[in-house]
Parts: sequence; C-alpha cells; structure tokens
Amino acid sequence: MTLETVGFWVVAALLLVSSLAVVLTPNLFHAVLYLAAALVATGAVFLLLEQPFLFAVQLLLYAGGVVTIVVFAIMLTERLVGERVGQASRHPLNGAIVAAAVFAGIVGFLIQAPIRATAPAPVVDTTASIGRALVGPFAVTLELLGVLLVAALLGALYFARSEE
Amino acid sequence: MTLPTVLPLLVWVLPFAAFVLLAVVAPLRRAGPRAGLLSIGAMGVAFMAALVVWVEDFRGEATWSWIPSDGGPIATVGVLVDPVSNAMLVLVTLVSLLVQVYSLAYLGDEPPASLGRYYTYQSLFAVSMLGLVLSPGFLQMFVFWELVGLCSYLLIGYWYERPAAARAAVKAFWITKLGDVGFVIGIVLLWSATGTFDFGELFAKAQEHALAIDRLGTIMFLIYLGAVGKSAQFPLHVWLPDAMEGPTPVSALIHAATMVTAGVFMVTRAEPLFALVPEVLTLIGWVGAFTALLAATMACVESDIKRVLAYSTVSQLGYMMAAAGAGAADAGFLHLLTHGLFKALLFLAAGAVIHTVGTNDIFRMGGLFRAMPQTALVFIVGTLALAGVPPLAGFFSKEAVLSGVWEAQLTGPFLMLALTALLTAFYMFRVVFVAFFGRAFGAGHPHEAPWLMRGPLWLLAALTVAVGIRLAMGGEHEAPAWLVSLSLALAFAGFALAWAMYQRGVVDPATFASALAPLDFLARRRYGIDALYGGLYRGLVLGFARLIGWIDRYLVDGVLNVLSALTLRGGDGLRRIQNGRPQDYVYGVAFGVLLLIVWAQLWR
Amino acid sequence: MAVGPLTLPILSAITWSPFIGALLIMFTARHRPRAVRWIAVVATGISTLLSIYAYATYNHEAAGFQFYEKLPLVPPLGISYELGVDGISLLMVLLTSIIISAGVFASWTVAVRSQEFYALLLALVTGVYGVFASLDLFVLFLFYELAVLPMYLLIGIWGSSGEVRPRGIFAWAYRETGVGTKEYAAMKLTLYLLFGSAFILVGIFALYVSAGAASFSFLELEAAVFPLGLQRWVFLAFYVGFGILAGIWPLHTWSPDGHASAPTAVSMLHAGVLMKLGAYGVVRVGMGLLPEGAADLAWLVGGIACINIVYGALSAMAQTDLKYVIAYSSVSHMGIVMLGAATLTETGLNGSVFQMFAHGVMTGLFFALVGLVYEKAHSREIEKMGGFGKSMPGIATAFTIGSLSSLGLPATAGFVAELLTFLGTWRSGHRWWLFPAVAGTFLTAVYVLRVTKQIFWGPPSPQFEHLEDARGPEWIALVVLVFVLVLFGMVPGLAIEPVDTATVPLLARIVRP
Amino acid sequence: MSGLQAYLVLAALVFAIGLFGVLTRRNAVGILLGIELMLNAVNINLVAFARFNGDLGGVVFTLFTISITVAEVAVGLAIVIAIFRVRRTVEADRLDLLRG
Repeated sequence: MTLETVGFWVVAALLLVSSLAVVLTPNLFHAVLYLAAALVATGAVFLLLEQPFLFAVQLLLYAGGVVTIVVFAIMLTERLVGERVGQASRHPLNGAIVAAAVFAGIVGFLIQAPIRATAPAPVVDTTASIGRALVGPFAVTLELLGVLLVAALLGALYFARSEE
Repeated sequence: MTLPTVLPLLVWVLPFAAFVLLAVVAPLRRAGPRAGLLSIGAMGVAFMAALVVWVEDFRGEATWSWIPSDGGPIATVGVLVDPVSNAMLVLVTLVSLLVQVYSLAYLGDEPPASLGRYYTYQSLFAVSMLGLVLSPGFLQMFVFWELVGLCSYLLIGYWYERPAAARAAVKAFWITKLGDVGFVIGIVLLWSATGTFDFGELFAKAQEHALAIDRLGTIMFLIYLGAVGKSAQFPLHVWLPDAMEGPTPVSALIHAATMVTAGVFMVTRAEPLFALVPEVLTLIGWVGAFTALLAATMACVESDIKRVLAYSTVSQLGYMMAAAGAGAADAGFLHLLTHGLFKALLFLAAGAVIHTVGTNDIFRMGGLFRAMPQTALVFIVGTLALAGVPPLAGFFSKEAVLSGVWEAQLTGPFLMLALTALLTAFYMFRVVFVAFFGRAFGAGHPHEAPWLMRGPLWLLAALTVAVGIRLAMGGEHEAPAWLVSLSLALAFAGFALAWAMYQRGVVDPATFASALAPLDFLARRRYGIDALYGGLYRGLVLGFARLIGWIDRYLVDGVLNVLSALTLRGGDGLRRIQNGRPQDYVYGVAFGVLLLIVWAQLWR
Repeated sequence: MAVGPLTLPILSAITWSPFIGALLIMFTARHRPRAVRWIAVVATGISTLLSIYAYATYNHEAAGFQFYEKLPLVPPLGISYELGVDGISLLMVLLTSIIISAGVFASWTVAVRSQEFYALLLALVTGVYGVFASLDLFVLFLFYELAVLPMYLLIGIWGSSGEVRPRGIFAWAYRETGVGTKEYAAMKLTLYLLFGSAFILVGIFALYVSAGAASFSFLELEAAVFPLGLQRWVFLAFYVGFGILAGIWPLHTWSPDGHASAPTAVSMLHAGVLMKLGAYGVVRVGMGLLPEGAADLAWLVGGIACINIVYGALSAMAQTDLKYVIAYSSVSHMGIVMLGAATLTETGLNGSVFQMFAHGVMTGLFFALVGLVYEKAHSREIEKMGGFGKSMPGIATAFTIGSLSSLGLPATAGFVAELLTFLGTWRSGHRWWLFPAVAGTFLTAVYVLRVTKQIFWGPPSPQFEHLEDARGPEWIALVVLVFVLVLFGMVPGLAIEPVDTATVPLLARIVRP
Repeated sequence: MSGLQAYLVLAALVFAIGLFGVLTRRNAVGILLGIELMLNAVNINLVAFARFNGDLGGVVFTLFTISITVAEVAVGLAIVIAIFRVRRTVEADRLDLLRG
C-alpha cells in the first residue's frame, strides 16, 4: 500500500459518500453542500492523477461557481414560493435498479476490456503543455467554446429576465 | 384537282362557309331571318353545283393526308365522285334547300336568335351529310357519320326547354352511338387487317380476291351495326319515332329524307365488301324485312301524324336494307332516292297541317281537305307514292326492291315485305281519311300555309310524279308481271281496308282491333322494346354505375381512409408515450444505454 | 443542333417567366389586385408566345431533342440544368401554356388573397414547364416537386368543401379523417403525390447507380444498358410513382376529391396538365429509359388502363356533384392515355400523346365552365340545376363542345386521340383492350350528355332566372380552349407530325416480347 | 485491479449514483445536481485515461467539459426559474407541457 493507494481509497470513499448524500438527502440545500464536497473530492482525484491545474479549475469553477449559482437558484425559488423546497424521492427502487444495471453494464465492459496496466510515464508539469494545446491544436474548439458560453450567457439572461 | 372534283368540293364548301360564318359571327346569327337567307343562299348555289355534277355525270377522286404517321398517312380525307354520290348530292342539297326555305315560314314565330341557331345547325347538317356522301373511305365516312348524328341531336333538341325534346335528342344520340360502337370497332379491325380505310383500295383488293382476312364476316357485321343504329333498323329503331319531338322540317330533312338513309348509303357504298360475306347479307335482308313489318304494324295503331310517318320511314328503311341484303343494292338505292323525295313531301305537308291545326293527333283533325286543298292534294300524292301506286316514283323503286328480294330467293323476307306493302297502304290511307276527310273537328279555322311552305310542297310533288314518269318511260323494270299485279293488289287491299274502316265505317276499327287483340296490344306498346331499353338503362347501366360509384367511394377510397384513420389512431396511441415527464425520458435513455451495452456484449 | 451563344435560351425563358412573374407579384403588387392579374397575364403570355414560337420552329426533319441548353450545377454528382424538348414534350409545353393562359383569365374573379393565389399558381406552372423541358432527372424531380407542393396551399386555402356522408363498413374511418372537406382533399392529394414521388426518387437513384456514369442526364442514361431484372422493378416504380399522378386505378381517389375541392384555375391546371405530367413521366422516363421493362410490363399498364376507362366512366355516371363528374371523367380519359402508351405501337403512342393534349384542353375547358356555373348558380348539385341554356347560352355551347370532345366526336381533338388509340390496341399484343376502350367512349357519351341535358336543357327553374353568361376575361379563356379543341380535331397533323418524330425513335428502342 | 481500472470503476459508481439522482429527484434543481455528478464521473474517466495513456487530449477535454457544464448549469437554472415563474412549481412531474 503506497501512499498513493491509501490516498485513492480515502478520496474514493469521500467521493462516494458525498455523492450518495447528494442524491439521498431530503433537504435540497444540504444536497448542494454535499455536491460541493463531492466536487472537491473529484478535484482531489485529479490531484491523485497528477493534474494540479485541473484541480484548481475544478475548485474555482465547480465548487466555487456552480455551487454558488445553484445556491442562488434555490434561494430564489424558495423566496418566490415562500417555503423550503422539499425533496421526496420518486420511485427510488426503480431508479436504484436502473442505475445499478447501468453500473453493472459498465463494469462488465471494464472487466473484459484489454486495458494496459503499464504505469504511466513520469509526470512533468502539464500546465504549460495544456496551455499550448489550448491555443494550438484545440484553438478552434476553444473559440467555439467561447461562442457557446456567450450564447449560453445570453440564453440564461433571456430565460431568467423578469417580464415587464 | 380537276373540275369533276372541284365542283363537288364546292358543294361541300358552300354550306361549310355558311356554317362557319353563322357560328362565329354572333350578330349575324342573332339576326334570325337574315341568317336563314345566308344559309339558303349557300344551299341554293350548292344545289345548282350538285345539279351540274349530276347532269354532267362527273367522276373522280381527290384525297389529302389527314392523320400523318411515319410510314405515310394513316387516314386521308377527300372527295369520291361517282354516280352514287352524285345522286345523293342532288337529293341532299335539294331536300335541304327546300326544307330551309320551308322553315323560314314554319319557324317564323321563333325569336331571331333561336332561328339563327336553327340555320347554323341546318348548315352544319348539310356539311356533314355532304361530307358523308363524298367520303372516299370508311374513316371520313365515320367522321361525318358522327357529325350527322350530332346535328340530329342538336336539331331534335332545338326546343331544348321542352323536357320531351331534350329526352328524345339524348336518346337518339345514345342509340345511334350504340350502333357506332360496332362501326368503329369494325373499321379499326378492317384497318388493322388491311392497313387502309380507302374504298378504292379495298374494292380493288376485293375484286382481285386479295382480301383474305380472317373474320371478314365479323368485321362487316360490326360495320353494319353502325347502319342499324343510323338507319333505325330493328332493334335500334326506337330513337326515330321519339325524334319527332324536333320541329317538323327537321323531321322531314334528317329523319326521313337524308340522315337516316346514311346507313343504306353506307351499305350501298360498301357493297363490294358486303358481297364477299353472303351470310351477313342474308342477315341484313332478314333484319331489314323484319324491321319493315314491325314498324308498319306500329304505324297502324299510331295516332300522331308525325309518328305514323316516322314508323313508315323505319319501315321503308327496312325495305332498302332488305334490298341491299338481297344483293340488289341498286334497287335499295333507287328506293332511297325516291323515298327521300316523297317522304320529305309527306313530312312537309304534315308540317303544314300541324302548323295550322296546332296538334299532331289525327283524330283531332278531320275534313281538312276543304280547308287546305292544296296541302291535302300533295299529301295524297305522297301517300300514293308511298303506297306504291303507278306511275308515281315509289311504285317502281318498290317493285325493284321486291323483285330483287324474290330473285335472291329470300322467301321469308319477301313475304314480310309484301305484307308490309299492304299495311303501308292501309296506315297511310288511314291518315288520309281520318285527317283530310270525314267530319271537321270544329275548333279553329284551318287555312292554307303561306307560299314559302306551299312552294316546296308543290315542287316535291311534281318531282315525285316526274321521277315516276321518267322511270316508267325508261321501262327498265324487269319485274315479273305477277309481281306487279301482286303489289298493286296489296296496295289496293290496304286502301280498301282503310276506306272501309275510316271512310265508310263498314268495319269498326275497335272490333277489328279486338280481333287482333294480342298484336294490337303489343303494337300499341311498341312491342315493349322501348321499355326494355329504358329498363336496361335504368336498371343495368345506371344501377351498375351506382354500384361502382359506391364501391369507389366507400370501398376503394374506404381502404385508403381506413389506412389514414389507422395512422391517425396509431399516432394517437404513440403520443401517450410522450408523457411530458423529463425523468421518464431519462429512463428511456438509460434503457437505451443498457440495450447498447447488451448488444455490444453479445456481438463482440 | 447548334445553338449560337447569343440565341435566347427559349426553354429557360418559357420555364422561368412565370416564376419571375410570381416574384414580381409577391414583391411589387401588394394590395393591387389589378396589377396582380396583369403581371400574371404578361408572365404567362410570354411563355405562351415563346412556346408557340418554339412549336412553329421545331425542326420536324431532325428528330431528337431541340432548343438544347446545358449548365452544370453539381459536376461531381453529374447534376446539371439541362433542358431540351422533342415532339412529345414540346406538345406538352404548348398544352401547359394554353391551359395556364386560360386559367389566369378564368380565375379573374378570385377575391380572397389574389396576390398569393396568383403567385403560387405561377410558381406551380414553372414546375410544370420544368418537368416537361428537363433532361436531367434530378432537376426534373425538383421541378416535379415544385409542381406538386403549391397544390396543397392552393386547395387548402382557396378550395371549397363538399359533403361526403360516411357509409359502409368503413364509415368510422370517414368520420375520423374528415372526408369531403377541402383540408382533407388537399392533404390527400399532397400525401398521395409525395408517396408517388418517393417511388420516382428511388427509381432515379437506382438508374443513376446502376448506369455507373455518374450522371443524371437523360441522354446519358438512355445510352446505358440496364439488366432486365432491374428494368422491370424500376419501371414498376416509375409506373406507380408517376402513375399516381396520372390517376391509375386504384390509386386514383385523390383526383376526384382534389379536383372537386380545388378552385377553378387549380382544377384546370391539375386535371389539364398535372395529370399529364404523370403520363408523360411514364412515357418519357419509364418507357424511354427502360424499354425492355416497359415491354415486359405493358400488360399491366394496359390492363389497369382498361379498368380506368370503364370504371372511371361508370363512377362518373354515378356522381351527383358536377365537379366530381368531370373529375371522374379525367380518371376515365387518362385510362385512354395510358392504354395508348401500353400498346407500344406508333399509332397507339401517338394517340396517347394526342389524348394527353386533347384531354388537357378539354378538361381545362370543363373545369373553367364548372367554375363559372358554380360561381353564378352557387350549386354543384346536378339535380338542382336545369335550363341554364336559356340564361347562359355561351357557357352551354362551350360545355356542349367540351362534352362532344369528351365522348370522342369527330372534328374535336378527342376523336383523333381515341381513334389512334383504338387503332393501336388492335395491333398491340393484347387485342381485347379495344373493347373496354370503345365501351368507355360509349359510357362517356351516356354520362356526359346526361349531365349536359340536366344542366342546360329543360325548362329553366325560377330559382335560377338571374343567371348571367360568361363575361370579358372569362370569354377569352373559353374561346381559346374551344378553338384549340376544334382546331386540333380538324387538323390533327399539327400535333401528330412533331409527336411522331419523338415516338418513332422511342418505340424503336422497345423490343417487343 | 490496475490503477486505471480502479479509477474507472470509481467513475462508474459516481455515474450510477448521479443517474439514480436524476431518476429519482422530484425537484428540477435536484435533477441538475444529479447531472453534475454524472458529468464529474465522465471527467474522472477522461483524466484517468489521459494520465494512463499519456495523452493530453483528455485533460484538455475535461477543461472544455467543465466550462460547458458551467454554461449548462447557468442555462438550466435559468430555465428552472423561468418555469417556476410561470408554473409556480419546480416539481419535475408537474412540468409536463410536452405531454403528447
């Protein structure tokens, strides 16, 4: 058991627990907080995979941005409806069976898949190469993403605008 | 193109020009009498030209391509000038001319626009009939044959507001068209076998015995069917009596003197072809004789003067056809010509009577001899001619027909024709005695018709006599002496019977009729043939049509509508899967993923 | 045929002139009904004059396609804008121009949204011209769709609804689909024709792939040799696809409903020209490209044509609605067209093409007249009418002439067409076809004269005393159509000479079985 | 179990949990949270492959995914709020305007 392995199990346990909490807790507001935890745990997974840059992005965008937005949304709807948004589960058994089946299917693949078990090459700092890749081979994609974000921004504004 | 073909062509072109002018120039047509004068003028010149053609005895042929095709024209049009067509030219133009003159007075009370329409039809009729007469081939003959039928339809329906006239016009068209179905199939078959419609070529082949065609008998029979319709032979004779709903001059023109003889003319024209198929000829002879007898019996019980004449026309057409069937086409054709003269005379005289009396019923006339002696006189001349009394025209042609049939050893038809001769004399004198003699009926003051109407009558009467004398002087009739005596005896017997019944009252018509009750019963109901057609039309044709219409609307289209309704229902059912709940859609996606996974696992 | 660079592309001018007219109407004549009509008259007039010119100058000696134009559109796929006409298509172009000119005048009184009406009508006509003139199958298909689709709007918006009582074992389906309404008719017609065009598209692609020449050009596909098995089923596809438009039994039921619901000019164009489009497609594409397949399946085409003739005539006899009578008579007469083609003889095919023309003009005349009668009497029920001859003698005369042509009376175009077809049948492989065909003409005489008598003859009923005869522009439509009908009946060579130059080479390719 | 497989199984688990959330949550916002979990699982997969295959593409794509996710959340929530204004509820089962 290397340190890495220990780290993995700890992080994995955290991630799974917080994920389960997200989908199971009846209080939506709590669910959001658990989601934040799950996102941070994912970031930790990225760290384990030696992608510190992604870890940073995950923290900033997800745990920071997304969670904030969701919280705002919940606050807004709560304010509008005047009561806390309740959360009962809808057909939990059906959902569990289907989810488990999908999981089993994927794992079935993984077991049969010829995955190279070789350890990866020693890792250098990938941040610089990510940056080069973004403006190099993926430049067009990046630009398109920009367009998408602008469109999404406008769309969100349009939807959320208050009617006169 | 030489004079012998140009002049007959001119005869055709003149009425055609008149027709086009009247049809296209509406103000001229609406001018009424002036339109009539134009038509009469054209007809007059045409008659002169025809007379020249006849006197000079022109012969010739000229054709032009009509329907082209890769290997030379399929069909040609043109003029064929020979003694047969020359005689017909004269007859047609003469009767047309006289009828048109007569109509000017007869239809004088019509509104001008209607009168113009009438003369347009008249010109078109002359065009069609002359074109038919001049045809050098079957196709052109068929073309004008149909046009003649059209004119008949239009003229019978001239008073189109009268339901009876409208019905009669349509009936005439349908019945003749039924015969034409045979005609057209016949000429299509003939063309397919020989590749030509042309009389000249066909006759030449027939003479060289080069016309070895399978089923020539069938073909000629089919062509003959056309004549059955047009010349009102049994069983397609039913339209002619109804056609009397048209104005009387029309009846004179087309339903007596010219149009109905087209069938006889055609058989005469195609005689070299018919001669090749004796079995068809025999059939023609039998049908003709039977028609003659059948129509004569119906004429005996008819009280409408025009219908009597109409049945007499059917009867005389039967004579002509019997002659043609006996191989004596010349005799039939001669009878056609003489009959054209005196039947036109009879009709026009009847028209003069109807014009002044205002009814068609002979039992509501009576004693007209005193009121209108001139008309009565010419009517009697016509009657004598029709009954076959020498030296009038009808006698000689009838003799020729009878002797032709006798010589062909068609005993059955001969007996029928002889009996018909007796009946002819009877029913014609019946009309004469009832309408012109006896007690005056009272109401109204009958008077002579205006000279515009009397003129043509006298002319026709004179011609009937003149032609008769000309034939008598020619002395060409080779009939055996016993035949002459027989037919004279028959005519006299008919006359005597009519005289005894209707003049002297020696024999009571009612008693006589009850003696022949079954025949009387049938004849008064036209032997049920009209009813049969009516039943067939309403029951079979219309019934079947309704059935098909129903099937189309509710079964053929129904299958389609069921398909479309099922599609609609199916869509309606599938629509419910779209329940609008987003998570159920996610279930769908999840199942899709599972499906893909399973599929991928199985197919690895 | 050498065409100088400066020569006017006459076929393009004919084809696109109505389309330009449609654009002008949409953009410049808003709310000016008079201007709309005059633009339509001018646009169709140009086409008409040019097609008459083309008809007059067509070279009878040189067979093949003339007035040729070509403009590559998508060279890698072998799609090009390729126009050219031979005798058959030229006659059809002439027919189209006659009908649309008359149609423009006949719908002079359209009041509702006349701007859109005329624009759609003209766009549709461009499609029709395009189909007749196109030599590239892909472009032909595009034009075909352009000719079919505006119908939906034209019928759905300007049409009139009738009433069909649900009866029989399928009555439930009638209630659910709304049979009788104009929306139903429009939808039925459009779906049917699109269903057909799917077959056509499959057929075209099958030929494209099989020929391997990477070209949709008719001329190049004509040179290719297709195996018999392929020919057979592709011909069947074309027959069904185009045949639906030609009203083949039992796929004809769109036609009565569609024609009865459509406004006057649309019925005229549809029955007069569009149904011919179907027959033209079968002859040009089906028989032209698949000679052996056509010869192999001639029995089917002819047999169904015979059913069409008799069945259509009997159905027409059973109708009580005037428009339905005329519509079913089209079904019957299109049977003659298909029968003539199925004979695979020169006379028969000439008769078929002649019948396309004759029936087009005649039925155009009929629908124009029915429209006039309906507009004035506000009734299409034959039983309710009577004695109209007194108040509308002009319409009565024109109707009678139309009837006479319909029943094949000599001196009208209908006679020549039917005669040639009859002559062809007896020389074809299936002689018995002659009998149903002739029987059909007799039945036609029965129902047509019955209708004429019922409407125009007899005593006028007091209810209809106020009726007027045709007026101004309507007269132009009637006179033109009647004139053409009689002219081509008296001088059939006018049409047969050019047509013959096309049918003879077409038939030369067909091997008789 | 190799390193890569461990990460992949972990991702699959998170994915299944997210799916469960999407399927069972009654609240539209809750569904969104489930979707976030699923996307995260994908991201883990991408990065893991990138790490073990030495391919940078996976990392870059994760970046993109994250950005898109942010946009998605923004739009999704905007829609939720808009619907809420109209329908006065965010319960998914009652948002069935698209019912056939």
